[in-house]
Amino acid sequence: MYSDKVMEHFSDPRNVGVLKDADGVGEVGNPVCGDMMTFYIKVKEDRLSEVKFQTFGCGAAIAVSSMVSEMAMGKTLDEAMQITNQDVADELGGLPGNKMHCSNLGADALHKAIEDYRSKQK
Amino acid sequence: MYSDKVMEHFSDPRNVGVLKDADGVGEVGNPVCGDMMTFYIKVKEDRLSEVKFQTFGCGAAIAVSSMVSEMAMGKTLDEAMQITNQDVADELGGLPGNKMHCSNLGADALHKAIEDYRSKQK
Amino acid sequence: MRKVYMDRIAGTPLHPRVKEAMLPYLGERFGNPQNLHSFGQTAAEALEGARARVAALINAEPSEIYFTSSGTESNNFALKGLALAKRKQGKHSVVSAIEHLSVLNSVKSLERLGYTSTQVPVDQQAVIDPDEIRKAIMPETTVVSIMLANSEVGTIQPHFQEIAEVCRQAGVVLHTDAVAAAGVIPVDVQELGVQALSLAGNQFYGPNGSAALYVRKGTGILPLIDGGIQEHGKRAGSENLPGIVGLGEAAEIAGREMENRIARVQPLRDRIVQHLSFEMEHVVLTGHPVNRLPHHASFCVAFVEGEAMLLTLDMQGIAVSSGSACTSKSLKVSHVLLAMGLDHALAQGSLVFSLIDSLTQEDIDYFIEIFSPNIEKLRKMSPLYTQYLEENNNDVQ
Amino acid sequence: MRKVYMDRIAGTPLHPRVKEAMLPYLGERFGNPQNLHSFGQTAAEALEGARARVAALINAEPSEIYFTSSGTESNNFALKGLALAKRKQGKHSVVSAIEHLSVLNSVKSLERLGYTSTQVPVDQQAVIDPDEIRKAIMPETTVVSIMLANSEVGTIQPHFQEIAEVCRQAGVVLHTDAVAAAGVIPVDVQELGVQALSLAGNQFYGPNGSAALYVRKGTGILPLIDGGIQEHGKRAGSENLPGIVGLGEAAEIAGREMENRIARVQPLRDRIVQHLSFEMEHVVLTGHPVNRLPHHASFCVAFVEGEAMLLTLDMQGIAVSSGSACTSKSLKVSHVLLAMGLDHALAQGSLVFSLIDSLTQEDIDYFIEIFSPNIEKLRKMSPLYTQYLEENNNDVQ
Ligand SMILES: Cc1ncc(COP(=O)(O)O)c(C=O)c1O
Ligand SMILES: Cc1ncc(COP(=O)(O)O)c(C=O)c1O
Repeated sequence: MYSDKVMEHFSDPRNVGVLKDADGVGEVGNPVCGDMMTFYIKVKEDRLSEVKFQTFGCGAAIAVSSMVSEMAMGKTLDEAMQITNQDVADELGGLPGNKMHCSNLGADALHKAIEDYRSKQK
Repeated sequence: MYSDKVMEHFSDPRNVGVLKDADGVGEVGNPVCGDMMTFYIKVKEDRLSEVKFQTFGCGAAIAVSSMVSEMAMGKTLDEAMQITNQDVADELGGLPGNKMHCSNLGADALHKAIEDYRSKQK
Repeated sequence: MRKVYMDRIAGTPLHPRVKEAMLPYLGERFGNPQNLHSFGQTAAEALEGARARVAALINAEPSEIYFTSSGTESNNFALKGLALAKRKQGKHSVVSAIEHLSVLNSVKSLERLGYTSTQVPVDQQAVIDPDEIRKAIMPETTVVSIMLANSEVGTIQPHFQEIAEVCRQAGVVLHTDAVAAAGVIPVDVQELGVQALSLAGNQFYGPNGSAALYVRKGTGILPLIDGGIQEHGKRAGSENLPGIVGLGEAAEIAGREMENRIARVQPLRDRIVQHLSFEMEHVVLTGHPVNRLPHHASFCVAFVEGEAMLLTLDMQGIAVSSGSACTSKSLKVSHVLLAMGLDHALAQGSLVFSLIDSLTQEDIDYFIEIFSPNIEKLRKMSPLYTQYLEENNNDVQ
Repeated sequence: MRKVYMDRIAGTPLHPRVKEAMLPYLGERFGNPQNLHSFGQTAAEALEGARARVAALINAEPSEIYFTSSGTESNNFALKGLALAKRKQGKHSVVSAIEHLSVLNSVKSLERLGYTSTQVPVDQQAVIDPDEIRKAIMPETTVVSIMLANSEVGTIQPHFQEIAEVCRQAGVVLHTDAVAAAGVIPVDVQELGVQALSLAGNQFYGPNGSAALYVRKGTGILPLIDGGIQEHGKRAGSENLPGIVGLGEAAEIAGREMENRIARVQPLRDRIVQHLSFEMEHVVLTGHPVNRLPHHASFCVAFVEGEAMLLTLDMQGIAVSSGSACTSKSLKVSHVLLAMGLDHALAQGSLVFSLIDSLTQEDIDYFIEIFSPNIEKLRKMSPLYTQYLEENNNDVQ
């Protein structure tokens, strides 16, 4: 059902955790639909110096979170804002059709965290 | 489906044939319902001295005809009139339910032949 | 005793490779394709592999194939599911008079729900005139179902594509019962121009209990069997995976071997036709003399009844079938023979030979050797034959 | 890697003796039971033998057993066939909120034909109160369908006989979906007092594609699948004879081995319950703690999602199932869990263990060894767990 890449990220997710002193936090989803993701970022010189996440959800949701965290790390904020959910799915070697909607929200959570950071800067 | 006795009579039917100088002839059935039987009898001193039949029909119809001819042979006419279709079925070790109605008409044909004989006597 | 099985329309033996393909799914591969764990995923791959193979046999897309449990279920699914999906447009179906009972009785059960139907007639060779379809289609008609090949008399509809064109122009959905044809002769849903097609594994060395309905993409159909999400929610129920895998394997082999099989079986069939039609008296071929299934020969033998012939042959190891009243549990003569205009007495002498691949020339020789004496014996017993001879001034033996 | 299959409700492996019984029917015994010749008669005997064995399992008469292709088809046949047969008396059905989708969606599709239905609620342990049935029955009610045992939460209805009594007094037909119960625990149609009962072979080491509906003598039912004369004209279609023979064999073995099987599997199941309920935190048992299937343990594990648990276990060779939204193709949380009043987040953590006979103490030990660390890892990843710990003033690790 899942690609090898998805299973790899699912079974060994990168950057799991909470950043207590995060510069920005982004949350998406709710337990009714099945998946929840929280992203924590730290920003240094307009770049993501640290990205952590916590995810409640299925294999796809966990793999997506892990993949997003890896894709985002070290990018400038503008670059990170360009990452789309589709990019993430592609990078994971594709996701089952029914997982594209609910579980593929990692980029949204990341963007929310960046927006949170930016709104605090103003 | 059929008892051994039925198969025995079907594969080696007794008394098949036509009696050109029959004392009585009885016919039942029609090809629409599937089975037709013609019985020919010769009578000597109120007894059936010869019984022959022809049958167009299924295995049960042929076995029934053969069995009736055997059961009737040598009987007085009154005795032969007592033979019922059920007797024939019993003697054959039973018949499948759906064959009881259409195919089990041998006794009727015999009785018709006897009646034919009797009507000619009057 | 030699065993000569010539009742293919009742079902074929499993091809040994089909059996082999099924065995793992009766053993360690028992997973349910709907399950996410590895047992389930192995099963899901097998399911989709079989779907692709069945699709390839009839030139369809895998997503257009729905697995069912029998040709009968496929026909019910099609006739009821297509008609119910279109219930807002109209409630009238058109079928032919020689359809399988699963089609005719599906239409009948729709009548309980306020539907109506028209049966188009056939000619003496069981051929349907496209004009009759045109005449039968009314504004409220939504579904037409016409059999591609008839299993009782072997006729392959020669004007099928014209029928499809009539339906296309009228904007009605066309289903074909191809149970007797698919896997036997080339069947291509694109060439035929149908929206739905039934096929069954037990007609081409696949397993019983495994069949399929093709439904063209975009054609609305409601489930016959409601429940879970199997078969895209159109046919619920835990999949019969060994059966489905067997169907897939049988479809693959049938596609590849079709030409060889036909080349092999047709001359044997022709020999039977030659014997009964030309070397015997008072036997008529039923169905179309040319446009017929290559393994199929069917006749009416005058003056004798089908079951009696069938049993006599069976005692000598030969299995055939008949459309006579006595061979059916309903005790009715085949509606197909009556629709073709045969009279009742002649129809009672129906005999159907449907040959399987493993038959040999020797098997056919054996059959021919014993057949005429059997018929002679039964005719001698028949009052109809006696009557015929008398009317024609012959001696009664 | 050790393989531990605990997803029996998705299907059981075939019992080796069942497979053995089926093999001849995948080989030389390929005849069609409807045929008069010897191939057919051999098949007909096997068919009737299997029917008698299935009947014996549930204390019915052979003539009351109709073979179908799945538990789902049996449920469709019952719900639609019984309701349609009684359409002149009324058009209302009563079902419970925890019925299988094949029951709920059958009722839904009847609504397209002008029928209505009522769903009776269940309590937190999935138990149905007979009074709720009484209240739901209206003058136009004709059919009630109540599941004997629930496959998702294991509950066996403790008041089933009282429900039957309510139906008897009201003069309505009672069907029970016993797919999860028959062949597993004692099921007796006389004791239960039902007019119809569904069962399926793949729940007790029989084949997929083979199931049955019991219909009490004298109870009117219309066919779901119309056509020929198979199954007394109530379920047409060429019989899946290998499957039916397998079902018969499985029924026979199940009847004989039932006590032994229960004695073997229940302690293993109890060990799982003990571990999850008492040795772990934040896990709740779903379903009835006592009146439950002996091989069945089901839970909701707080703060984690079912599919993630299922995949993690699968990577370690352990197969289980879940009622979480993500494990279903429809992406909906199990309607059974919601009907029992569980909140959505907790229901997402559903895990169902259904044990097969071949499991050993070592298998369970292995599971227990790896389970808690798995859950710990997933919880560490879960924002819901973090939130819980924060609210309870614990350290976030
Ligand atoms: C209680 C219950 N009813 C019905 C079904 C459907 O049966 P099948 O999967 O054979 O279609 C199942 C399947 O597991 C079940 O558990
Ligand atoms: C033309 C045709 N349609 C439908 C069927 C019914 O298929 P099944 O026997 O698989 O139910 C048959 C059976 O032989 C058939 O020949």
